[in-house]
Amino acid sequence: MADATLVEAIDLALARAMQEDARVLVLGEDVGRDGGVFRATDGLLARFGPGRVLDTPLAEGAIAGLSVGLAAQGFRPVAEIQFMGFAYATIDQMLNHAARLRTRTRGRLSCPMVLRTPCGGGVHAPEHHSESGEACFTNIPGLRIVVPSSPRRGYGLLLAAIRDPDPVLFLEPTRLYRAMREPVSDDGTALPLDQCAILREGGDVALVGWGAVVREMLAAAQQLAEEGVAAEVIDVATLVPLDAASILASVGTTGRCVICHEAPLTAGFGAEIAAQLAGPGLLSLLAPVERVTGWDVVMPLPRLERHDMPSVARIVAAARRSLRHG
Amino acid sequence: MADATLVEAIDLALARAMQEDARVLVLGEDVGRDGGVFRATDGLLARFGPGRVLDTPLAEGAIAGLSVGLAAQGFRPVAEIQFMGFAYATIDQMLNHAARLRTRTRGRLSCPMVLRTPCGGGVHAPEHHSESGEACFTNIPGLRIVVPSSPRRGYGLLLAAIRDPDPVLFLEPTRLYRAMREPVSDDGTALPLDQCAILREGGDVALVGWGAVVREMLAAAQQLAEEGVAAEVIDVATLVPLDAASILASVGTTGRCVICHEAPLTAGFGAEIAAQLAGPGLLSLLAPVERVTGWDVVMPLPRLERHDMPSVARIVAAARRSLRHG
Amino acid sequence: MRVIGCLPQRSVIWRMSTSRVAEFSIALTRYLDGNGAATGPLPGFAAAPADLLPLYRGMLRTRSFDAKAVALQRTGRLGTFASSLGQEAVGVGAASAMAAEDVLLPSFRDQAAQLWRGVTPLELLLYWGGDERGSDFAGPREDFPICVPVASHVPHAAGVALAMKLRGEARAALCLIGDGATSKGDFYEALNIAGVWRLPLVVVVANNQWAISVPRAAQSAGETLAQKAIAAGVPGEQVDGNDVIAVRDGVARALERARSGGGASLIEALTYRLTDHTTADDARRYRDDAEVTPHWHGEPVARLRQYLVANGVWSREDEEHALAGAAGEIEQAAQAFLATGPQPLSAMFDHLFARLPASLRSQRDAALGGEADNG
Amino acid sequence: MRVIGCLPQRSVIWRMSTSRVAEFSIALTRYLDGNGAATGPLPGFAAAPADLLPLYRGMLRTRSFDAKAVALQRTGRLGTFASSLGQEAVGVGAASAMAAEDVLLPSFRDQAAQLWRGVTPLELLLYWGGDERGSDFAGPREDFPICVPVASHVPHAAGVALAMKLRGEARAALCLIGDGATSKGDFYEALNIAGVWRLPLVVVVANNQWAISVPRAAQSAGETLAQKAIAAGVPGEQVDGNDVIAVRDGVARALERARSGGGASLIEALTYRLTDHTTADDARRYRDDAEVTPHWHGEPVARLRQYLVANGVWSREDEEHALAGAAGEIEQAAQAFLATGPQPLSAMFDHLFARLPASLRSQRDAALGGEADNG
Ligand SMILES: Cc1ncc(C[n+]2csc(CCOP(=O)(O)OP(=O)(O)O)c2C)c(N)n1
Ligand SMILES: Cc1ncc(C[n+]2csc(CCOP(=O)(O)OP(=O)(O)O)c2C)c(N)n1
Ligand SMILES: [Mg+2]
Ligand SMILES: [Mg+2]
Repeated sequence: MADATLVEAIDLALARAMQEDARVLVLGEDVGRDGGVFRATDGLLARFGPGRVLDTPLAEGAIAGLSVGLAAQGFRPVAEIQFMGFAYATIDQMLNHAARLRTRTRGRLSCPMVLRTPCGGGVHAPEHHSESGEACFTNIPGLRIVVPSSPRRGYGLLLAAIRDPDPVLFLEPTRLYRAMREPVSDDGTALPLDQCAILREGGDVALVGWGAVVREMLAAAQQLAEEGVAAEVIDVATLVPLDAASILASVGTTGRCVICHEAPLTAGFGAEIAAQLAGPGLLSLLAPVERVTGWDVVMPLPRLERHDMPSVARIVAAARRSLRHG
Repeated sequence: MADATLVEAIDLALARAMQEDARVLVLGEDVGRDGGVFRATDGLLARFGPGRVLDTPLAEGAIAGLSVGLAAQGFRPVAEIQFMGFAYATIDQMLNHAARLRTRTRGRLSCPMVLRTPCGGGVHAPEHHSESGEACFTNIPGLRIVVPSSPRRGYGLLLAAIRDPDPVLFLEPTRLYRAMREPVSDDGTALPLDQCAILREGGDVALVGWGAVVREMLAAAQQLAEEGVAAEVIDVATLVPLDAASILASVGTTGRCVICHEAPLTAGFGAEIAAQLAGPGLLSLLAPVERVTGWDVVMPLPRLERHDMPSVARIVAAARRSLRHG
Repeated sequence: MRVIGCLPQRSVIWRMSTSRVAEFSIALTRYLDGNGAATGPLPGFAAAPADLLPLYRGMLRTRSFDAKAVALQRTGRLGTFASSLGQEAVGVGAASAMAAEDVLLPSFRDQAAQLWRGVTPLELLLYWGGDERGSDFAGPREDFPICVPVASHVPHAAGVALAMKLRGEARAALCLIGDGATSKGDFYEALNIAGVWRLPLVVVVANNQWAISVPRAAQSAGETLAQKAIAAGVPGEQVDGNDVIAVRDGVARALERARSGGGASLIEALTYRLTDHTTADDARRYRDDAEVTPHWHGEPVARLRQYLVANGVWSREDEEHALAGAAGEIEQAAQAFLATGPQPLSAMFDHLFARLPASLRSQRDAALGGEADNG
Repeated sequence: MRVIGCLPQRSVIWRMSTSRVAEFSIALTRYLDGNGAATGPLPGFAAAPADLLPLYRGMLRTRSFDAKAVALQRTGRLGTFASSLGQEAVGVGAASAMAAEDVLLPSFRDQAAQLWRGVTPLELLLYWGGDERGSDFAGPREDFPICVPVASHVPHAAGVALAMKLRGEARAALCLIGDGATSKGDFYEALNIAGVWRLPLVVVVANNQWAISVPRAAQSAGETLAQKAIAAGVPGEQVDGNDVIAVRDGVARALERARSGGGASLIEALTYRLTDHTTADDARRYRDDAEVTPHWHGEPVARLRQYLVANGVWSREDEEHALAGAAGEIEQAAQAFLATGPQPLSAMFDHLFARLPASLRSQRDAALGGEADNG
């Protein structure tokens, strides 16, 4: 069991999936010789050859569309979109085709594809390279959406996504790619695709989020612990379908919830979680649900970006506000 | 003041806007000679000529992109996308460019464009013609989103959208195009772009929604009235920016809220309204927030579509559930 | 004929620093003229006139289907429908050139090809009647369902072709689109990729001169649509799309090339939409009879019939018999369609994922529970 | 030279039913060879060698800017940056052919053109340093900001051109893209529309042979990228993109045609990216020195210098003086950049809408209030 970064864990999972299933293909811009601009596909071309690892021309819509055709024919394409800012060109294909092929044909054809893309800010990247655009995809029935928060979870979730018989949008927080190492055992074990992960237990307030911001949530929990507050940290991980039950159970205990995400507030996916709490979860709420998110602004260029991103301080402040109630 | 259907009111507003401002252009597929497949641009070509009304080649992404260029140059393009099912190809342009041009250039350039498209089900239309895809756009900062619920509101809101100096996505419920007539006075009066409309007052439960489903909400309110329940009916109308204050004020009185929309439940825009209630609105809630929406399924073809759409019965049932609490 | 891209010959000095680096041309093929007379020797599959009878019957069957579907729509028993009247030779010619194991990716006006491929009239009526079961074809299991969003299936076709190529199969994907579709980025992106990877893909454009109300000339400034192939570095050609022999010949050559490693092609079939865009359209708003009427001359069914009759392999009785046979089959399908009960409401959920996620089970139950309510 | 789209000449019978309906060719223009020697008479603007000095200085200035920007990035004071080393002639040639009132729509590697147009080195450094104020150009107010999403600004350029045409202005839009960008649907859709509407648009492709790690041959099967114009029915041609005279000449002719109602064009400028894709890239992963080194021969700055020196209008002292001058200007800009304080946090909100909606005011206040917190 070697230590790995998230991007190495992604690479490991891809290699494992390709090794165990000849139907798995990797395609995208620069995924071959270059090994992906982040090196998530490093070494795959050398190991599996150009019939399994395909450098595509520069056309995101077609990358998604090609994958639909491949998947319908029995392959398991794993397509890379270089940055989330360029993934919007795939929505038409993902919504109108990938997510519907099984339904449209009453199961005759299906679409077991994975669309991977880095997402999120915090690495001082150029314009359009720091997007958190998951909410453009979360209202698409038939599409799974998964976001890992660590190398180990990246490995297990990506394997699960590739093995899943239906289309999955897999978002990889750029900020986590090289931010940490942890032991990842390359044993082919997948994580469940519709289950939140409770990363830290605590009965006073639930911090709920996904992706890179989980790090700030953990740091906030640590800080709150020092103040004597026990925060539960929930990594939503599989946004769609949402494991609302786990979140409701946690908030059932704490009565307080802080939802965190990098995407803008209004109609961000945090709204769905808050809506679950306002609906089935209402009776357990002791305080207004807090959302600590990107503001409703265009993701700023690097010099201002940290002001748009949920900070430990904002999460702690929200938790404190929550605790002041009831 | 003549009676008009929604589609006629749209046409009136377009003509009025073109008449009063030479910068206003209409473009899209079949908007010229054909007058639009729904006749929303009927007569405009004859009246304003081919320099103001442009039939485009079949390319939705480019229609949006052309509009960005026109708008940056000082025109006020009003682009038609034939059906919402084909509007997803515009998201890349709307998100990465239209909604950002002002921010990106710190106000040097701006993008006063309107993207109109019919939306919603219930008219037994072919596949991909019954979409309610607003949630793919609601998390885009810088983009306004407006949905009228009647001819009169269509007229006033479209005029406001065209006059607004920033980009607006304007969704026209297909089901309402010819469903009713009401007096529309073509006097150039616009409606405010960030204000809900209270269509019926009532202190027991708030029914909140937009677009075509407002009709079912009104019918449900009528039915509830017969049972002695006073329902307030709120037409959200301007989804983004959201007039949360009006909704919170109403629920502050009723303590109960049923949110209605045709789009699928998970991460539909109703979630944002519920989230507002779970946050700032929590203390006034007497019952779990109900959402009556399309299921999380692919919009069915006509033979099943009514089973996916919020019915009066489902809205009434949700209101009753809500009233049973507390 | 216009030469594009070479410099204006202002004076001799320009040419000294300028050289031609590439030349291209586009050809048009036709075997039967508008009166059904052969313009020259016919390709092998058409050598014996009687060998063309299945193609003729296929076109008649399509026309019969279209007529019935329009009638059903007019009487409120079918949804919006797009007739292929006048374009039957494109679908029949293309599909008849395919092998069973090739894969068809049709647009919304391609019932001619689908019927030839073994999609049943009942399945088509179910689909256009608003029932998803119509896309669960019992026959050509790998063929794609009808694509309504224009051109968005061309990338799928490239993906299917890539699958075939990766598996080393001698198969090809055939994608049908309209003239309007050639303005869309998806078409171009997919054809460009198919060019680079030499995919076994044939894209056939049914250029019926209209995209709803937008005429061909307003769709592209190119002299032909076939020349869009040049952008992708693949062969492109025109065929007379009302001459089923020319369509089949062109598509057969392209499929042959595709299956044998020669890569992708684009074929523009020149035809004409003789009727409204769909039953929801009124074509008189944007074109008048004077424009339409001449196009009845040379329409594909009459054209081939003239050839068959002149060559003694078809008679008035054959015609009557064939028409009655087709009408009977279609009528039977219509009855079966009208007799088909609705899907259970749960069908909305049953095919969303291979296995329904837990979170959706409660929705399905609510939907089923509310069925009475909902009605 | 390959002929596409005409039928295989299997036997004489094929030709009888087939006719050519369109022919096209693509030309390449070059005035200076790789050693800076004229291949023939030069166009008017280049008739006197001294008239070329501004172009030369423009290229030097760009190279100086690129070097400084890379150095700033390497020392952590600038974000990811895309150098144009080796491609300076494309931007300088194209921009110098523009009139002030034309509009430039640049990609992310187009500082050469932007600098020529009057965007300041400081503005460029601010942008690449992560400060939106860098796109609020004081000079060319109508020019578009840098477009990072590849090819998505070609439709904007068509829109700008349409605006000019609708107003009856004799102006044109010039859009710069890379070879990779020609695979994208946006490029194609926009060029197709520009063709139909004869828009005053010139699209210049800086074909630097690479799109990150993907070589030109893997991007399209076409012999040239210029032939993509044929798909849109507009003129397309190649120019030697390392010959600033050829670039300016080709673009000037195309702009002239655009402004005088002749419609859109596509120009492919053949050049080479001599450095990494960006500072975040390591080109040795996908191409080796043996591939790169030969391309230093004929690179645009040395090429024009050789011509100028040979014609007696440029000396070693001129060179040293010019280099020092450019370095001084750029250094000053760098200092000003480094001395520029951050925008106020409220700037995130201030330009979102013409007037901030009420619902956003509370967010802005919260953001401002949390500033200390947030830090
Ligand atoms: C992407 C997209 N945009 C718009 C439409 C609406 N629409 C349906 S058919 C059509 C015209 C298609 O023209 P063409 O490709 O020539 O095919 P034809 O109808 O002539 O068979 C349009 C605009 C659509 N289905 N898909
Ligand atoms: C739509 C889109 N996809 C992917 C990227 C990431 N990316 C940035 S530059 C580039 C290659 C561009 O190649 P080319 O068009 O040849 O321009 P060059 O970099 O050579 O100047 C890629 C893939 C992007 N910016 N936009
Ligand atoms: Mg057509
Ligand atoms: Mg390049």
